[in-house]
Amino acid sequence: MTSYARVDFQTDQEVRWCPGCGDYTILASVQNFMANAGIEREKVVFVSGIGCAARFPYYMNVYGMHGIHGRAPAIATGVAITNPDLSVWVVGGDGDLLSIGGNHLIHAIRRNLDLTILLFNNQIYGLTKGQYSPTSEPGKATKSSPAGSIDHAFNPVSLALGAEASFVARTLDMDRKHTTAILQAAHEHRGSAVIEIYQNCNVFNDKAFIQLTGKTERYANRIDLVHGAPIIFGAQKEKAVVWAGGRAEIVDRAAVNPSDIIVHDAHAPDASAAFALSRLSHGPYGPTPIGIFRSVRRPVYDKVLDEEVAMSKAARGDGDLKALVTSLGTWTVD
Amino acid sequence: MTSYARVDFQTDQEVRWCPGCGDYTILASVQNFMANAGIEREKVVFVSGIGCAARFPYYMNVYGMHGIHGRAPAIATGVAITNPDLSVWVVGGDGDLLSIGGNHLIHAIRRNLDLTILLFNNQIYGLTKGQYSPTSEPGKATKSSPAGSIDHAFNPVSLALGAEASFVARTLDMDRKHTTAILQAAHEHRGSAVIEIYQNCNVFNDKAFIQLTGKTERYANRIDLVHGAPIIFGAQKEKAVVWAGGRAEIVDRAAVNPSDIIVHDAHAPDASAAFALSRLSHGPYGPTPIGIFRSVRRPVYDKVLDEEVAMSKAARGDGDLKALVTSLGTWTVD
Amino acid sequence: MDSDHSPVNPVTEAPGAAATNGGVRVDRADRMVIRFAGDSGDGMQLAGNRFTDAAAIFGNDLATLPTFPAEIRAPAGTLPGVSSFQIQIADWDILTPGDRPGVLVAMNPAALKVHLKDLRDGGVLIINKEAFDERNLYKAGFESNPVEDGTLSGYDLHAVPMQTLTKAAVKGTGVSGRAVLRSKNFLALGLILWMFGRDTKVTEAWVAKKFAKLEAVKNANLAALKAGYNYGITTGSFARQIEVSPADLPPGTYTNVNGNAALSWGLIAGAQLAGLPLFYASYPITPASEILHELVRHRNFGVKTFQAEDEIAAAGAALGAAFAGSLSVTGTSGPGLSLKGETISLALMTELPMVIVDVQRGGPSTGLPTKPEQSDLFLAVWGRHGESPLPVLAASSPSDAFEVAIEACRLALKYMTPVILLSDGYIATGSEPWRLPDMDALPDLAAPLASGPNAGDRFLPYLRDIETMARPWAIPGIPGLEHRVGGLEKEEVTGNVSYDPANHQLMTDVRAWKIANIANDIPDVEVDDPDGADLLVLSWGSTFSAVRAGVGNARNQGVSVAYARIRYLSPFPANMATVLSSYRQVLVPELNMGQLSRMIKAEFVTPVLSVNKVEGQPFTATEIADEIMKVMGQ
Amino acid sequence: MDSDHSPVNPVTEAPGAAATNGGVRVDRADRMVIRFAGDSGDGMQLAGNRFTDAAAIFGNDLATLPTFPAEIRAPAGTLPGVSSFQIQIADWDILTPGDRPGVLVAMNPAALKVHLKDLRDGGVLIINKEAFDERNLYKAGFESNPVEDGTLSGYDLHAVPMQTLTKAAVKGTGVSGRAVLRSKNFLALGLILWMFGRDTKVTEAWVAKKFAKLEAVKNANLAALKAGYNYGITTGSFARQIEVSPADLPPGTYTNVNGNAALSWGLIAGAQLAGLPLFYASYPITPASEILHELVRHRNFGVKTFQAEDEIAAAGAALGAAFAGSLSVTGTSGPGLSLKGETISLALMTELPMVIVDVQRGGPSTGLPTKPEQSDLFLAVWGRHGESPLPVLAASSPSDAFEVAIEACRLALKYMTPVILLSDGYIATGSEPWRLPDMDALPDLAAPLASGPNAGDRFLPYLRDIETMARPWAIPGIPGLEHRVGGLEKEEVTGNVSYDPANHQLMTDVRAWKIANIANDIPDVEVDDPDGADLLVLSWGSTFSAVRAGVGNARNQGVSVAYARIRYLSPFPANMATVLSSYRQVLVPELNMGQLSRMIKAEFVTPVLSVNKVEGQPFTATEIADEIMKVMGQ
Ligand SMILES: Cc1ncc(C[n+]2csc(CCOP(=O)(O)OP(=O)(O)O)c2C)c(N)n1
Ligand SMILES: Cc1ncc(C[n+]2csc(CCOP(=O)(O)OP(=O)(O)O)c2C)c(N)n1
Ligand code: SF4
Ligand code: SF4
Ligand SMILES: [Mg+2]
Ligand SMILES: [Mg+2]
Repeated sequence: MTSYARVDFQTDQEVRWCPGCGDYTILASVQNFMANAGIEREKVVFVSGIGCAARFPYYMNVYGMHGIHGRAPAIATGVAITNPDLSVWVVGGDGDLLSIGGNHLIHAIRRNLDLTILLFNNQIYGLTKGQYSPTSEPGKATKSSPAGSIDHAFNPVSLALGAEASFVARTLDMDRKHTTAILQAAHEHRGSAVIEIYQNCNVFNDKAFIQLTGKTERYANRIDLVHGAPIIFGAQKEKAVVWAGGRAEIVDRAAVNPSDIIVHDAHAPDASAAFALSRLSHGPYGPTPIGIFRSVRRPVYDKVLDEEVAMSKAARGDGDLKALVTSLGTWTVD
Repeated sequence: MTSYARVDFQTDQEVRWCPGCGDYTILASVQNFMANAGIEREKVVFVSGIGCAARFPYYMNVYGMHGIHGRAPAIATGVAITNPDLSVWVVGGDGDLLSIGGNHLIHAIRRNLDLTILLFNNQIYGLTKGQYSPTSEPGKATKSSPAGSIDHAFNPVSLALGAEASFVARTLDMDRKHTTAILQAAHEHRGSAVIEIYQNCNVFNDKAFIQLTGKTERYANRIDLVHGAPIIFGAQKEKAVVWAGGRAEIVDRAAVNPSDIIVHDAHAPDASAAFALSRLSHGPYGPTPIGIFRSVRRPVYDKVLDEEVAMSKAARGDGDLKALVTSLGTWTVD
Repeated sequence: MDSDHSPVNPVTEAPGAAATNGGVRVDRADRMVIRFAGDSGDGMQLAGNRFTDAAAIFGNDLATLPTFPAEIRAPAGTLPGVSSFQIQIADWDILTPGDRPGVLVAMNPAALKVHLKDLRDGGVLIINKEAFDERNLYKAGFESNPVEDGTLSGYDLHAVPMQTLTKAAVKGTGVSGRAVLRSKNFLALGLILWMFGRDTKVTEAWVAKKFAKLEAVKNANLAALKAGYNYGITTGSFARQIEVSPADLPPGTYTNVNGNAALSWGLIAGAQLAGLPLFYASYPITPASEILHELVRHRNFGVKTFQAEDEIAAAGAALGAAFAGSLSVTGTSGPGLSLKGETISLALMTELPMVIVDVQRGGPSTGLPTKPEQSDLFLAVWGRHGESPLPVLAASSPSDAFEVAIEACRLALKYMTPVILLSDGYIATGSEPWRLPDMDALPDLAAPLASGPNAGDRFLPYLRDIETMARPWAIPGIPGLEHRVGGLEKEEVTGNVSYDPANHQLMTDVRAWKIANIANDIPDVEVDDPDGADLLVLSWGSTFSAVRAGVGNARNQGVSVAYARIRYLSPFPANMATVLSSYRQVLVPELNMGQLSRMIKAEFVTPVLSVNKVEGQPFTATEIADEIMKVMGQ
Repeated sequence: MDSDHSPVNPVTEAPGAAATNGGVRVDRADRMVIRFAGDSGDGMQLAGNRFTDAAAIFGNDLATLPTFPAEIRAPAGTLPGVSSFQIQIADWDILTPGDRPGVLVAMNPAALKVHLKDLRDGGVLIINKEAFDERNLYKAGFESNPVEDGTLSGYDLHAVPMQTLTKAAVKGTGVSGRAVLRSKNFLALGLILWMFGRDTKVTEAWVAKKFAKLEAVKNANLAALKAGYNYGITTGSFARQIEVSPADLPPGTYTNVNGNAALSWGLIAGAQLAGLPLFYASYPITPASEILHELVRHRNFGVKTFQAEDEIAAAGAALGAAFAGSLSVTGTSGPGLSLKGETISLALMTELPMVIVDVQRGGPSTGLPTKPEQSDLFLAVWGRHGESPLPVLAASSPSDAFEVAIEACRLALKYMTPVILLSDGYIATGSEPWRLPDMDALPDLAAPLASGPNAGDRFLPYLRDIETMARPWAIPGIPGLEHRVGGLEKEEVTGNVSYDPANHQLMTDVRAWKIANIANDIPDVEVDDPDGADLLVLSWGSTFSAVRAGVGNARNQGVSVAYARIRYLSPFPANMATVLSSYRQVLVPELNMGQLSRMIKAEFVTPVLSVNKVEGQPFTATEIADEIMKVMGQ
């Protein structure tokens, strides 16, 4: 294991987000995580699209590509397929990955490419100066929706699960410890790992996540999902989550039998329970689960393809050009 | 109500699918449904992408556009917004709507445009002569995957639910009665109604749905979802579906308490139960639910936008060009 | 550069006269370029825009050039974080925001660093003295303090303690903490207003309205504004005022408008004139987003806007809306136009009316997103698979965008075709006084709307108008007109799918002919050539203003030169060949590497001279004049 | 059209001689065009391909043209359902599949209806007599039966009871029901093999292998094949055989290959020669899909294929793979190329090697998806936003595609640039004998791979090679070469983001220079001009074979004319200007409305004559010859 400090993952480029932007905290978390985990710098590739979040690669002293808007998952797919030994990371905003890039995202998830996907959800278009995004709450007044947005929002966790995700988690920019734990788990996961990071855009959508980060609000609203642990929350852990006919329901802990409280199983083969938990909130309005919703093993696209090549070579021998061009039959003219 | 016969919905264009293709049956179902329901022809618009399925509009004597590959939901969005009084239908294959068109599909669903979306799922690319599609089962040998596909497949119902669908159903090309009932319900639904139609491509993927259509197989595998009815199936109705910790499970009916059998609630506000039912099968391998998974009311995009215009006119009066160009202040030079 | 060789005022590099006003020297100038520069957080755009309004209402002619950093808020105090706003005001019909400022306001060292090189020798330099501390000097890369080390000795320097003044002014208004200093742009603005002899009324009214709901902020800004103004009056150190008289503009009612707004209004006008609802679908992208922001505010005109999931969806929705009977528009910038090609091609095949607006920026790829360029011309004219001709128009100035937008709508509707309308970042965000046209005299726009069957009791969707070759537009909802269109080749007349070889040739020819024929329905190129020049300077788009000004300069230097602009780039106006052949030399300045030049050569097989620049900035009049002089061998 | 004016054989429209072979008349011909036509379900492509193989192995030169209906299986018996396969075989180096067939096999009335007009007067017409029933005649739109009403009197008609013969032949092989008649294409094939004096061995071997696992089908097909052959031998009615001798081709080993396969092999070869893994990303689209189908079968060459969710993803994945060190290719057809523009622009900005294959088809929009056209040239050269120059190459025949693919890889790698390679539907599916090059003599391809820091201990990703101006390619995995690239304008040398005006101009110039300079690294245009002609016929892409044949025809008629083809369309070869100026007239035939013509005019400001055709079909040699004669005033 190589030994690094955070500065080893910093570049000489000035970080150019707005002062106070949540992106700074995430950058610090990622750099620290990589340094501490001793990830070899030269094996890391960051791919992004366009947006404030998407400038991330410029600040990571690893291999990186600042791509075009929405296409990072596709670009990263090519990177991972070419070299399955690399640690490939995708960074993008809610516009980048869910609006223009939505299709590439769900297909990368479905195929289970070995990618760690950091979705910086600030529920706004930052870089283009404040239009609503696919995660903006309905009614939001923005430059492109002065009378309030009439778009219903995606729930990124639900969407990822609907797209067959093998790993989905949610964390908060401000909670660096939590972020780090999730990064660790995602990094260890083989396959597409989607991390929705609630990220504060203090310029165009300040305090969007106050219910989860506010000193007073957070106790009532933050539901920590921990694999193997009962799902309980609240300032006094007075709330619990139970099953109610195919959906998850929040109840007073005192009102239910402790054995009825859901024990979170992130490894359940069936994604239904994870999906049900994701429906507890839509955007962080009221009690909202944080943590790993789902983490299961599935064949990893780039690895399987690599094996196919190896197997084909083993079975048929290394390709021979002469044999190839004569394979349809030949005749000779003398 | 106008009185029509099926022929009123037929065009003078020769229908050009392969003999035996499931598309014929669906066409007949749709034409009959429209004639019987007395839908005014001039108010109907069919929009499609490219593919075998997507040739549908040519055969419907209504307004229609055979679009470009994958873009039908986007095109239909413009139609619906311009005139919310129209009955707008989208037709496409699994490649058209889930591969290249996946993003437009999930965004149309999320916004809840008033569209009826017919997804002809034959689990193959028909028109381009037999490559695997996003719904093809892993391992499928096709022209582009001679050694078997290594793509994990989408479950279109799960994906639609993950994308916030207000109406999702599944039906079978061969079962015209069932198809008609679903068409009726979808047509009555306000908002995006997604119907996955299992459609047999007898040329490139024959018998893909044999487990649901085969004379012997179907009894064991077809789970009919009926709102308000317990979910039981099997030749002797000997099987039932129950909740098992956040997921749906198939059990012997005799082994469970009848009150534990799920009573299907298509109108449940929470999509979790519908999602769990969608996970019972992945592609029609083994017992597979058919019918309406979910049908709930949500604001309809095109209607809300239309109201916004009306309200703005009511509040501010019809727009006046002179007032507009002088709105930033003027000065006069004489 | 000046015709009469009178002594040149260093501030304007134009002839002027000086007088005094109570001890203060008053320079008279016919034009003046002022640049506000500061950190992105310093509110320079706001100050610039407010000054623009005051100047406009006073009656100056003007042109503006805002420049933003690419980042939303680059770190405070750094070079990339600098934001600026340039305005030229004049007492005559000027055309450009000016080449080099005579007055520069620099709110911090970074702003000074970036902009000082442009300030005219002897020009007025106003700095926010207190921002020149160690930290900021370091961030801007100054090794020593330019205020003290003699760097600025060639300028008329005014080091103003803006922070102290602002703090003092806003005391008691209720703002506190970091918010206090936010008002310092109003302080600077007040000072500049005084300097140019404008009063503060127009600005006060604006502040009162804008911050009506934020009492404290309103009062702080008003206080700072007055403090700045009074600083000018009372400070002996500030012994200079500049007078630019109202311009002698043609009589009429004027407003001050930027290109994106004018273009938006043109689209609204187009829809009204056609009696159709306007549908605008877009995915946000700099510098086109403001068209969406503008249009969404005008629902009472029947405008429906749609923020799509991407550019392809926006184009698709616009096409669907066109099919359903809207006047359909989709707007974007270069990367988005690259994405819309396939859908535009379908619009062309289905022959539906649609306007595609491309507000060009620096390319390729993401390029220089906040800078203007004219490098999407090829893409617009030739950038689709298959034979895909369509009309391409370009706006040449902010106010021209209004007219060109209407014209794009007219052609789209009359000929049932997608039309591409090119603007650019310079036009989009720059503003100029616009003499309002007579709204009642705007043309009626008509489309070949079908109201019933056109062949006995049948409706044939590709039975064309014999004059325009447009097919009829049958809008869903009308019984008897049910029909299908699509992207496969269509059979003539019936519109059915056809794989017939001869039909494909025929339809390809008809589509080409339909567009080529538009040359007979558009105005000829107008050449300004008072005295039979040998050299024609031909421009398109925003380059026009620099060309007109540059030609003016050259003429002032005694050179005979003609100029014209092309608004229609496809098809070219009918007299293009004649115009080109009337000059010994044709010079084509473009903010690209020669796209129109190549198009002219391809079409008319005649040589042209190209002047090219891709620096993310418009041509200056001087550059054009210099090039003319070079060609003329002077 | 014939040089020696000997009596022309109506079947070949070429000079020939007749002999007899046991009472059967044997026509000798130097070339022969045969067309198999039937319902899509009739297996005509299979019959054509088998005949092609037999002819190739016999030693004929040949060229083929398969034509498919757009539908997978249009309703049986209808005109749109007709599928055909044309082959020209010859005893000399022919170039095209021929203009009009001398032998037509029509399996049903619809096939006859569609193809009869092309059959030469007096040509051999073989029909499946029993398919000419009421129902089929009606579906094909015949009012009366052409077999009986005299319509066919001008031809050498053979009405064969193919169904009866087939049924009889396959009896006892175990196939039954509807499957029985499936073998009738083999019956027709057997008959044609007999007619041309080929034995059935090659075909038998193929059938045995292909249907090894389907014993009954195998036997049925073999039985039908022999029955057809024997029908020729035994039937008095069939009193004609045609002999086309082996061609006098240059010595060497030949294979028969279509363009998509040859192109795929060229890509594999390119990767091998560069020592890099090949990555091919594509979204299926006619007529490019077979490249994916071909490449996926060669994993043991280290080929990784990726069927993406759409064309944009395919381009994106290819770009990512290029960044990670693959020889990256993405293939598509016109609509897909329109979609890939934005990503290609990023490849250009990041200066990564990548090949984009466009197998052109009829446009615009979905157009004529199964037909060839050359109308994506503008899109390839000029169809991206911003200033986006890149190399564009075109293959001119199926076998040429191999070489051009290698060349595209070479340029991409050497100059670190995306390269567009144009093919078309005619090249893609048509086949010709290909003399295999010496695989050991293929060039080594090299890329500027970085192995360590290039500036002290720093790695500067935009520090260019001073000769090629290529930047170094640093592949992830190597410590010390960590670097970032992206779509914003890059600072020279460092590759950092830069908004500097002068830098943008510089980088724009460098990118343009790098591509323009490739003109010095590619072969000159070679002109075939034996006797100093005044007229040059200049072609690109698949038009070349018709041009060569057409020029041959014209020369046979005594006209002096030169011809050349351009493989490099951007940049043009260095000697283009000289070549163009060496001829009084230049004729440019294209399957578009004049795109190369316009490019030449734009670049060289010299007039050219265009011959254009967009009918979904290649030029015939006759069309080219006629055009030459017209220009020459003959
Ligand atoms: C093809 C294309 N379309 C549009 C844009 C403009 N654009 C850049 S970033 C962005 C969205 C930014 O929002 P998000 O992805 O949420 O990132 P954030 O800035 O909020 O971090 C848009 C619309 C672009 N660069 N390219
Ligand atoms: C932009 C573009 N890419 C690719 C194609 C080629 N194409 C046509 S249909 C199709 C997929 C067909 O599959 P599906 O949508 O499942 O429809 P089906 O034919 O099975 O009904 C493809 C890839 C195209 N027409 N346009
Ligand atoms: S605009 Fe918002 S998301 Fe972007 S850098 Fe600023 S605070 Fe961060
Ligand atoms: S290919 Fe398949 S889906 Fe297409 S028409 Fe034929 S049977 Fe139907
Ligand atoms: Mg965002
Ligand atoms: Mg399909």
